[in-house]
Amino acid sequence: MSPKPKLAVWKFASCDGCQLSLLDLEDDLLAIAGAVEVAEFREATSGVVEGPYDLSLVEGSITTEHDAERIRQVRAASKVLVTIGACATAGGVQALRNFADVDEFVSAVYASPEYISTLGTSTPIAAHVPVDFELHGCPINKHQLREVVVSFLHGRRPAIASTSVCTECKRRGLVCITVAHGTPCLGPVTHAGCGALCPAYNRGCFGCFGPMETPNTAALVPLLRSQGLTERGVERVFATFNAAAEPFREAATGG
Amino acid sequence: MLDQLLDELRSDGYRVLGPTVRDGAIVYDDLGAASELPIGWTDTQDGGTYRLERRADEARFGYAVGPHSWKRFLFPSRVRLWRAKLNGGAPEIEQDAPDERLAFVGVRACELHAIEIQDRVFLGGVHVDDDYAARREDTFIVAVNCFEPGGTCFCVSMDTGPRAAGGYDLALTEILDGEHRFLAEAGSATGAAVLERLPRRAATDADVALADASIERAEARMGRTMDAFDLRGLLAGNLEHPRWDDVAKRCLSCGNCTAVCPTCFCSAVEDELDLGGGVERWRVWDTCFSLDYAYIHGGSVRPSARSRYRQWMTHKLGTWHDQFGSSGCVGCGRCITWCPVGIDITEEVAAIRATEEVENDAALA
Amino acid sequence: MAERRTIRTDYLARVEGEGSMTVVLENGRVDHVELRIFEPPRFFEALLRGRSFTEAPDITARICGICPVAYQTSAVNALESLCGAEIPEPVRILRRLLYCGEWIESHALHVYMLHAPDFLGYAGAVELAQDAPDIVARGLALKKTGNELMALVGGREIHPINVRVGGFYRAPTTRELRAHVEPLERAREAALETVRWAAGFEFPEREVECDLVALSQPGEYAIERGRIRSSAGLDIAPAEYDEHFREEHVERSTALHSRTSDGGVYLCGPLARYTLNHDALSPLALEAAREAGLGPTCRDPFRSILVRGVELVYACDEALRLIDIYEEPDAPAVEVTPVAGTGYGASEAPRGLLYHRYRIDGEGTILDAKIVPPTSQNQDAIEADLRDVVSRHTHLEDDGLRHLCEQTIRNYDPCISCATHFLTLEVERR
Amino acid sequence: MVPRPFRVATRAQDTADTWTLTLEPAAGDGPSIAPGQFMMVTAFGIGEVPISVSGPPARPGPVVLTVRAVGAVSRAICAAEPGHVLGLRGPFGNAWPVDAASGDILVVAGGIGLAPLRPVVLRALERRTELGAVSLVYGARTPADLLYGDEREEWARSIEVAVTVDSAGAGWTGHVGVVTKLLGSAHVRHAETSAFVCGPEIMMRFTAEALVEDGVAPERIFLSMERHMDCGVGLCGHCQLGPTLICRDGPVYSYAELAGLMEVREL
Ligand SMILES: Cc1cc2nc3c(=O)[nH]c(=O)nc-3n(C[C@H](O)[C@H](O)[C@H](O)COP(=O)(O)OP(=O)(O)OC[C@H]3O[C@@H](n4cnc5c(N)ncnc54)[C@H](O)[C@@H]3O)c2cc1C
Ligand code: SF4
Ligand code: SF4
Ligand code: SF4
Repeated sequence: MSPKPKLAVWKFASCDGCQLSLLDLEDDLLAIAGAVEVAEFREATSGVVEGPYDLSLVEGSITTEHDAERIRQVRAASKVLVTIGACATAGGVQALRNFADVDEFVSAVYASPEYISTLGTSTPIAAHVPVDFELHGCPINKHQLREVVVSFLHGRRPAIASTSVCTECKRRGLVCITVAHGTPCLGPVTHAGCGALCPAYNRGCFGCFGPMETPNTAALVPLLRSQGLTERGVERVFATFNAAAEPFREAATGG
Repeated sequence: MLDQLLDELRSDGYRVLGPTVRDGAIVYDDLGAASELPIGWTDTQDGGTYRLERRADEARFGYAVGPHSWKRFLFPSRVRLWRAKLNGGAPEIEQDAPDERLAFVGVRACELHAIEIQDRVFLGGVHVDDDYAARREDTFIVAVNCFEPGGTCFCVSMDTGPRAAGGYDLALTEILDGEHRFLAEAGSATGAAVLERLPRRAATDADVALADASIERAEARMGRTMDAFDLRGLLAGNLEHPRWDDVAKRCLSCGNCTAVCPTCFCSAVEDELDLGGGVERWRVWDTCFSLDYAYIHGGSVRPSARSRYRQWMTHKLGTWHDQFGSSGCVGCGRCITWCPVGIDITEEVAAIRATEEVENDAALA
Repeated sequence: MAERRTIRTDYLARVEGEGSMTVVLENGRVDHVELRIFEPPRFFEALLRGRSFTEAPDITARICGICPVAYQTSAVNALESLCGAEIPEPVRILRRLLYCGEWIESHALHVYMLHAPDFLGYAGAVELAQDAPDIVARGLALKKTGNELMALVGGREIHPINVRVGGFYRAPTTRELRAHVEPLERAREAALETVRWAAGFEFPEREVECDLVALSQPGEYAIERGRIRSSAGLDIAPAEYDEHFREEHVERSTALHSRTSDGGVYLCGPLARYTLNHDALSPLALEAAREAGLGPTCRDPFRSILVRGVELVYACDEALRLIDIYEEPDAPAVEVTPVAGTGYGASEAPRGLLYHRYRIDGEGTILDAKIVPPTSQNQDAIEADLRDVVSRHTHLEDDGLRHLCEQTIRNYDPCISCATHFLTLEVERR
Repeated sequence: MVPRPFRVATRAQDTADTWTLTLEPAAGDGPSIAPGQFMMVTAFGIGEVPISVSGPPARPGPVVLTVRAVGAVSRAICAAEPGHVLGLRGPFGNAWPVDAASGDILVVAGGIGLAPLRPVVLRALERRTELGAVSLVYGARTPADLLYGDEREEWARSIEVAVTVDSAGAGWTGHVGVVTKLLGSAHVRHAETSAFVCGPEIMMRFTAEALVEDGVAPERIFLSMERHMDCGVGLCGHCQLGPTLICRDGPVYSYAELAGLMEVREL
């Protein structure tokens, strides 16, 4: 029998939520753990196995020189590298610093800012090393994570659509809250994956899965405005969890 | 009478489905009792907006159509086609066969046409869609004639309504003048047999006149119109019309129009794999607005929003004729209402026709 | 000759987030203990400035994927109290229910996947599962019950989307909630078994002496609201927190440390909650505690696994009670109009007290924010405990000492993601 | 819609990325396949893709497929060792009207496009005495990408075979350049020629245009079109090309039907 493929989970600047999604796969966790050798997953085990790794899941964004170097090492040791979550794919909520003065940010949080060394930016993994697949979401959908892991173990393309949240909303048979209630919703420009969660809870999508494959934010913004979002409101809603994703950044900054 | 109808259908083994109010819209779902119908509700619709409003009366069917269509039950958004266990040898493949008998209550004339169109797509060719065929078999259809057309309806233009002209087992017309009652017509032997078992009296000429008048009034109150003359030719001749660029700027490529359209039938398959060697193939709704839809190795055949919108509209109104011998549009207006930015197929056609006419006029002069 | 030993763990495993530990021993005496957090800073307080107060629950949830409900709850508590919003009882019940879901999920995760392997000598739950699949399956089933409850009430387990200032976007129906009764009853049984199972572990005798701080609320085991009380007799409203506690920034760490205003070290979390609110536990939880040999107070960090087990029983019990009394509200939320001023909010995250403070203007724009998570409050207490544990076990070989140190740290279930605003064990023996 | 299990009987590597498999039904008889038809091929758990039949036409028997590994599914098919089970549905689509052709036959193939044309060549060889000139013009990216080496030499004894590559390495003495450049070298009488063309869409378009210019009737130029396909039987909608569904009405069309459609960008 050939040795089991080695799975590694890496963390950079993040909230741990996306890697927790792996542990949240309660029904499949032991089967996955049986199919792979968990070579590196600090949140779950103190056991560590040397690389190279067949599949690396990377959570978090790059915010320090040290991490910029570490991701290069991870890449070098990984056959397939998949980024998981908005931090790793688009810089995350911490990328809001990219639009602000970091020194000022540091002093706002830390009483002795001189102790903190940090890059002025929070950047996605793909800005540093080649990435084989990006799984979107803040946080990612655990069933999609399972699909990604199983797919890469079998050398296939994960069945993960990059269409709009609307496609999932309609497949679920939900009533469109934008059309039927006038609620501002980012669904038409947001990447599918959550299963249209917010509309199902009577809330407009706020874009936590980042931009869909062909986002026409310019066509959506006037609608959002007419539904009562202020200019500042539009700016905020695009500049939250995927602020550094280009189409959302453009929509937030008005061009 | 409606409750008896629902009971009779259930006792005949049907799963009864019909309109009900949920989340601010009239949707199609399981119907337990006539009291779950949208009694006293109507809808107001326009490009990108839909609102429920109270009616002055207690009409059960005093609305046009909502976000759902019956395709939700005949062509569900996600069905498992088969499953297999891989065990080294030849996999044992098991096919799922839906065996529910469905009864639809409250089917509109345009929807009857939409079902007929999907019948042609899924059942009319050399290869038949097994799943659709199984669901469609023995469907019992209770049509209800429209007397309150929506702001985006144009069935008159498409010659698909508002009167149900066939394809039903029972057709009802709701009469609100005086005593609340329904004029019922059987359209099939099964329909007639069910009608036999319902409390009823013979319709008077006055009843028929009232029913006819309500339908005629509806005919005159269409929210939209579309000049349907030779749409096939018009669109085939205007594949490079500047209007496609214009609409591409407004179109979100979100795919809502294809999902709400009662005739859109495109699907993709997704293979699922578990770690225990189980494989399943699922069929899911697809949309011609996605990049994967036209993906062949190397990239999408239709990378621009312009070409994707053009594909949708020219298919719906034009090439559907070539492929399936009819229009793919029944004038229900859903794509107009449920497009978040209100792109209006009737307006897009009019815009193309207008400039085309200018060209023709110029040619004549 | 001076003997110097350094014991270090570069990456602490089975804690949430990234940190390291260094212990330096000189001639067999502890010279220096250090818990380092090198999780890169994410500047939440700064990026909240200029945002709308309505965004606070969504944004602060992203501080921690393990306890997002805690962040959302402390945020809405602070903002609602400032704006004078009256939260209807059914909405409060839903909040507490959602929070019970998070306690169940988080405690099951810590007990089974992070903490128990230490007592049983495994690297992790995956390794444990090879020898004791039924036990790990029980832990996963418990965890799943908590997750499913969060997924219903909150929309999803991680970063729920249904929480808003004023209530929820959609209130679940009684029928939807009833579907969770049976799984919760099974989970309660599993929680009781968890306590019995863990009671059989070997516990070194340990007591921490510092002040214990937790929320208390008359008539209930405080979770989503309460006054801040301590074992030393403090009893204050969350609005008075800043007068009694302060945060210090320590070099070597991106986390801030908290102390009482007179410089005292304190501990929050399960031990504090149990010791301060023991009597408010449900009869079944009290019974489980008694059976496990716990008295009315518990100051033993190793036995925190029993306390978490008891809290698991309680959270299941409480969730069942809440479902039973729930009536669908007329509206899922109340309208909240922003009021200029400063709002204070606290709640009991699975790891302990989580304090939020916001200053907003009349438009609802956040002018500044302060967030004090449990791990930064506990960091000094953890270091003190570590120092004490090491000084009592200097005879151990480096490996044994390192394991003991790591376990000492894991006793506290530190959440480094939260604390960034923690740790490699380095033991240096000189 | 349910794939039928077939067992890989033989697997041979043609080029660095292309393999030819013969498949036998796990139970029962094999299908009868017309030249140009395709099968929907399932690599279980990976996916399903359309693949033309490259084996001899019309005889019930093993199914021969020549597959280039470009993505997950095609890679999995190419990796299927003898004994491995794949799922097949089909055959689907229409056929090259090779039996209807009289006079001369010109076969123009680009890259993997030779696979669906192999049955045409084989059929033409069977009908060799009834036909006039038969000529194959075949282009590939590099000499290493050329398919069916030994077999082509066999063919060259009965028909004219001209081969070109886009870029040659050392040791290549043959033609270099795109296929269209070699069309003129085929000894066929254009007015009496039926042409069968398969390759990348752009290559087919230029070839057809050049042949029309040379006097081949558009009605007698046949192209095999390619689009995304999920069902292969006209039900999933993906393979639309304007008014036609390629899996149902094609994949083989005359250039007379296609010329207008091929001109429209992104149709
Ligand atoms: C009628 C017809 C006959 C064909 N005959 C052959 C043949 O004889 N030999 C051969 O090697 N190839 C043939 N192809 C092309 C072959 O189908 C694609 O190379 C294959 O689908 C690629 O799938 P993949 O998953 O390996 O690649 P990926 O690039 O990963 O494709 C992803 C998915 O996109 C779709 N897709 C990608 N490329 C194509 C394509 N060209 N056509 C249709 N769907 C596509 C499939 O659904 C596929 O699973 C034929 C295509 C058609 C339409
Ligand atoms: S509710 Fe939002 S996601 Fe759903 S269809 Fe409407 S716009 Fe799209
Ligand atoms: S609907 Fe939008 S904001 Fe809500 S979970 Fe989905 S992607 Fe995130
Ligand atoms: S194209 Fe629009 S109007 Fe026509 S049937 Fe479809 S949804 Fe209705």
